[in-house]
Amino acid sequence: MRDESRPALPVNGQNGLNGLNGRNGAHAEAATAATAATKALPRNLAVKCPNCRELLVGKDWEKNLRVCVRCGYHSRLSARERIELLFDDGSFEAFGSDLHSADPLSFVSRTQPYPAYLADYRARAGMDEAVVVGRAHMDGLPIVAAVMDSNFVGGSMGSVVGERVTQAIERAAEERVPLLIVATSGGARMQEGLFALMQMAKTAAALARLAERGVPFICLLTDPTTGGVWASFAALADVIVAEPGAMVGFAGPRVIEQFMHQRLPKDTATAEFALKHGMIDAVAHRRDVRPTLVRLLRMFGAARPA
Amino acid sequence: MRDESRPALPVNGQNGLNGLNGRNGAHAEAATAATAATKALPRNLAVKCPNCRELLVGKDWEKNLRVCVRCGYHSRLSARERIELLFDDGSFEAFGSDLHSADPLSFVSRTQPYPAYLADYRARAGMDEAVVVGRAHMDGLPIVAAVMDSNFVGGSMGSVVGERVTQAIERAAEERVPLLIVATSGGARMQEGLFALMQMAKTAAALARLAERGVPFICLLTDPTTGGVWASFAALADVIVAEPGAMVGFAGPRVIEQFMHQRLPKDTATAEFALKHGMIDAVAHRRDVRPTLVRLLRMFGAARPA
Amino acid sequence: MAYDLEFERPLSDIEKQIHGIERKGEKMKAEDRTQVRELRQRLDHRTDEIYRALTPWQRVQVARHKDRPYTHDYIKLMCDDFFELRGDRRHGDDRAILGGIASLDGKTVMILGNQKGRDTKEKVECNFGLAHAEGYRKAQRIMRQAERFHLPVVTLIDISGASPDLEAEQRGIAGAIAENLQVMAVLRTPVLAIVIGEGGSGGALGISVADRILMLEHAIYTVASPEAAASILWRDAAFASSAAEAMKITAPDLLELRLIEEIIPEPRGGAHHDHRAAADAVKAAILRNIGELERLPVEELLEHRYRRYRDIGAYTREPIGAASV
Amino acid sequence: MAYDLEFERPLSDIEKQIHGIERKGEKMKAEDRTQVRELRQRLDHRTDEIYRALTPWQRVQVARHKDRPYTHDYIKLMCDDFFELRGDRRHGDDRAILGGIASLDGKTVMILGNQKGRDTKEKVECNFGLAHAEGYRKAQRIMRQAERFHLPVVTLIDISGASPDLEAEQRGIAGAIAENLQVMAVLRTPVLAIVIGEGGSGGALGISVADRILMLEHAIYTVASPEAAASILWRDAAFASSAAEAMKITAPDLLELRLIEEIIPEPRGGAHHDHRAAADAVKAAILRNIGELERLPVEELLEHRYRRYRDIGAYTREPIGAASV
Ligand SMILES: [Zn+2]
Ligand SMILES: [Zn+2]
Repeated sequence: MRDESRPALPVNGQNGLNGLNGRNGAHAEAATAATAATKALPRNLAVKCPNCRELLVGKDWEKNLRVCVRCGYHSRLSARERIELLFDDGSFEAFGSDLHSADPLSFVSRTQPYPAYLADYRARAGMDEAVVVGRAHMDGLPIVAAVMDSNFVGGSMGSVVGERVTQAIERAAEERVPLLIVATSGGARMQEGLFALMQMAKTAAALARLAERGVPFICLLTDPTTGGVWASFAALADVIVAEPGAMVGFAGPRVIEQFMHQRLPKDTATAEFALKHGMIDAVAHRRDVRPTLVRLLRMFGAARPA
Repeated sequence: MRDESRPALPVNGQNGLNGLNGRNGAHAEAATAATAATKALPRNLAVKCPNCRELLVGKDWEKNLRVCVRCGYHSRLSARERIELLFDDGSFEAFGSDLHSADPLSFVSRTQPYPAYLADYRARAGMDEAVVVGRAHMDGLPIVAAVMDSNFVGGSMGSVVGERVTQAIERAAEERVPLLIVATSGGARMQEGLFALMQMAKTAAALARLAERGVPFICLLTDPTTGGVWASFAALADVIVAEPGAMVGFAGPRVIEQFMHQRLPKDTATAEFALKHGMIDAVAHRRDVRPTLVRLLRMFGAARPA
Repeated sequence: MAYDLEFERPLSDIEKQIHGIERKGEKMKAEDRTQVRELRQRLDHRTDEIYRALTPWQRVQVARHKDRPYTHDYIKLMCDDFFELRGDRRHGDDRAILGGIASLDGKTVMILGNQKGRDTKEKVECNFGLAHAEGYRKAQRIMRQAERFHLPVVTLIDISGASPDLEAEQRGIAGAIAENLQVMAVLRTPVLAIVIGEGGSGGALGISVADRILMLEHAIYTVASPEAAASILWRDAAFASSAAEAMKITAPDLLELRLIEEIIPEPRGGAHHDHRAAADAVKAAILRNIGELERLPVEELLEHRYRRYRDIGAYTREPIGAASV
Repeated sequence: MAYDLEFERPLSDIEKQIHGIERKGEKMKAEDRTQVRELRQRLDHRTDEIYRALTPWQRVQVARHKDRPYTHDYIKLMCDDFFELRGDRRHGDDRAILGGIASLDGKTVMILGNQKGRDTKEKVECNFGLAHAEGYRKAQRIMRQAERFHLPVVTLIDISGASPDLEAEQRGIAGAIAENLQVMAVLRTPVLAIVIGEGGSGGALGISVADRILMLEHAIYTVASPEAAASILWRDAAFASSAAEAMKITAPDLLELRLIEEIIPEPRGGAHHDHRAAADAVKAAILRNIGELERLPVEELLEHRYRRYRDIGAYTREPIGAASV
């Protein structure tokens, strides 16, 4: 398996504008392994769409950025894959990677202590936490980015996620460089108790200062963005774009159905639902995300300085 | 009839806390004449409730502040009557009373020029415009007040109403004295065209400065408060109290029914409707209005100075 | 665009003549061509004549013309890029008010405006241009964002009035408009409002508190629709043309009354006869005015804006008029 | 209030004995009276013993006790005057969050808190205390008003969680909570939050970003309800007591973790046994803390508040734990 002592990042992507096709070697294998959608299938031969069950040619699947050509399903991507997809080749420089969870509650659920649980995830997901943060460029324009990964404890937010995101926000504020967060999260990390909940307040406080500085903040919601992340920094962006079909909600449709004892319309708590109800600005196909963000950065960049 | 050259105000009320009972002489007659609810009936003998048609003893009607004891209907009051009801005896000192409409559009509808129309209202309503503004005291606490009167051109807002209200707002801001507006209006005064519409923006702009100064603004909505007054200064108060049953709405129920081609629930666009939908803070019986406002003034007055 | 309004009858007659000759196609002779050329000159001449003398009520017809360019058309024609900001972040995305971040000749601005639908589907989608509370709240969100990023705000006004329905009341249309008036009055960035079609009542005012108000030549801006005013003041909506006259709702009238700053001339026969020319004129006016406003320090800008509205009003010291009763 | 929780069985047994004797009424003899006095002393002693050793899960029972004073009770018992500010000015008046301007010993504050209903009617009215988006927006309105008038804000936390229903999603519960976090972080007036019962998840956080967080002795404050945590982490909601233990949700635990500033002691047997005493203790804590916070210049206050949250987190430089797979 992977060498855990090797920092998960920085990553040097093989491709810029056009995304995920063309990767190779161990790097690509790790990335593929981290994506549930393709885990059980031999790479580059055939992929079964996790949504419509259509059997797709692996090469086409990759070429289409892991979006099903038949039903439009956008499969989940790892942080590493997002970085390759969105940022200029090799432009991503991570910071904040020397932060690790400290288990402040000495948490044990069933028989497993939290540190062992984390170590398992580090091994399985090939990354050290549910977010990576760093500087990057998009079409030459500088940004500060935080990219979440739902493969690591469901993308849940504990102290490290909150701290890294806050560092990214503060960095963006200091350097007056636009902030981009790619969100995906199941919510707060329960194993860190109230420390986890308070990261919502911490990131929101940092964003209040970013806003006072007049630095733009764009958030990309990917499947799923729920709970404490959606109810804190993700919802506070100036511009919010979501991928089609992404689950976007506070409680998530299953919890709502349980609570209400009734079946809900199929689009409940999705990106499209959020758009209809005025919570986000756009639903954009994965292939349009990068050009859209670049356009936004360009227009914000042409604004009169403060 | 009344001498038009006599300024409509200041008024010296006979009574403070308990309202309208006990008035006498020409002053009381003018006040009574101005109230449609009692116009056709001999004073102090019997009054027919305009809502439930119950025949009420005139004395009881007055004692109950012209609220029907049977159905709770709150009849409309003139500005003069409001002033007597709300403010400490003789404490009201008007300003802004030397402003009169100038007919900027040389407006003529059917055969009547706007100036003649206004002169008719001055004679009929016993006041020179749809609002009076001034300084007053409530239980010894100083306020700046603007009191509207629906007897004058339906309480519509033209340049003079907008200007007087703005003067009241600016006075309150300058002297850091709480502002009370008693609203009643059918909307903007069409005979003054865009000058009338722009009074909405003018008063709202003045209120923005009042808010920046941290001076409290309380608004009492009385029947009816609609259109441009509700959609400008009235809705911008820090605390909004309405009398029961008062029509409160942007369009008013008849317009809505016409537009939607359907009958509406009876409470549509009333004070109770506004409370239910989160637009106002309280619906208070006429007898509770003054004590409620005094309590508020007392609490705001005990706040830490800026 | 054809001439299809009632007062344009003389123009559509000439057009018909032209079309009659042109129907000959290949068979047209030299004298036919000469005649067409002369007819076209006459058409232009008569159009200028008629449009120079439009009555207020005729202007209302032009301002409401179904082919008149809408906010969406202007955005498409004026902007080299546009990203729509959607939703009020609380309830919905009112399609009757559109807005977003735009690039005009490389200059970034926030632009927003009323959208009337053209075809039936679009009309239903945007409630025939009648905005709801969430539209004004979306506008407020966009404007506050503009303030944060020091982007000038441009609003395009084209609304007969805010939606007079139950849902509007339930979601607080009055409060939503009122809040916008207050927010716009102290927004710390230049605000330019342009009435492109109908500026109707509080629904128009709710996105038009600005440092300067411009009007297209044939646009109208009014406290109430002529029909509503007529039915109240004349007790008969049929007197709409009298009301339109009496209320002084045209661009030249409002410029004379000093309630607006500038008139943007329209192409011959009205903006709907040449969307591109209309958009070019609007764009030029935006860039020039924004350029001028941005030269002011923000405190001065705000003081001017405050005075602009503070000084609106017409009064005398003594009452005018004598009672008729 | 009777002792009715499971772990209070020994106490209710003693109570029963007391009631049995007291039922004699006039017929009670001197030795009966002596016995009652002794039983009461024993009851007090045993109550103290049991409450000193409450497990986290037992505290959850106390924090959720149906007779525990709610926000409305505290307001009634603490304030010499209170005017309720209702509605979010956009959609509705969420009865699950109450707030208004209040006078505490002549000192004006803005007070707001979660309201659970006591009887069925009230429970339905306030959605069993599960707040909606409009509740958080009302809270924001009240807090901004407090800022404008330089009034300190006091929030009373008692909510199992924000409403997880369709309407909450439709009206943007997540955004409403997020906005409050941001607004409270930079509100230019002192903010004091007191967890009086259940502090549950984002629903509680949405009105508890503060300069200081106080907890009643038997209140809980948690990232997720013990039941939810158990069903996710133990895959069985029956492990709620284990989750309550593991998540460190009690006032003493959170004080030790330095996530709260102070514990307000409760009367013997919990706040529900003596509303008046509980309210007096809370009121004294409010006045003392607000007094201290108001002594700080506002910039200093805000810098402290920012640091208070900025510094929350527990990390190491090197990863801890070894993989088990
Ligand atoms: Zn598929
Ligand atoms: Zn009656």
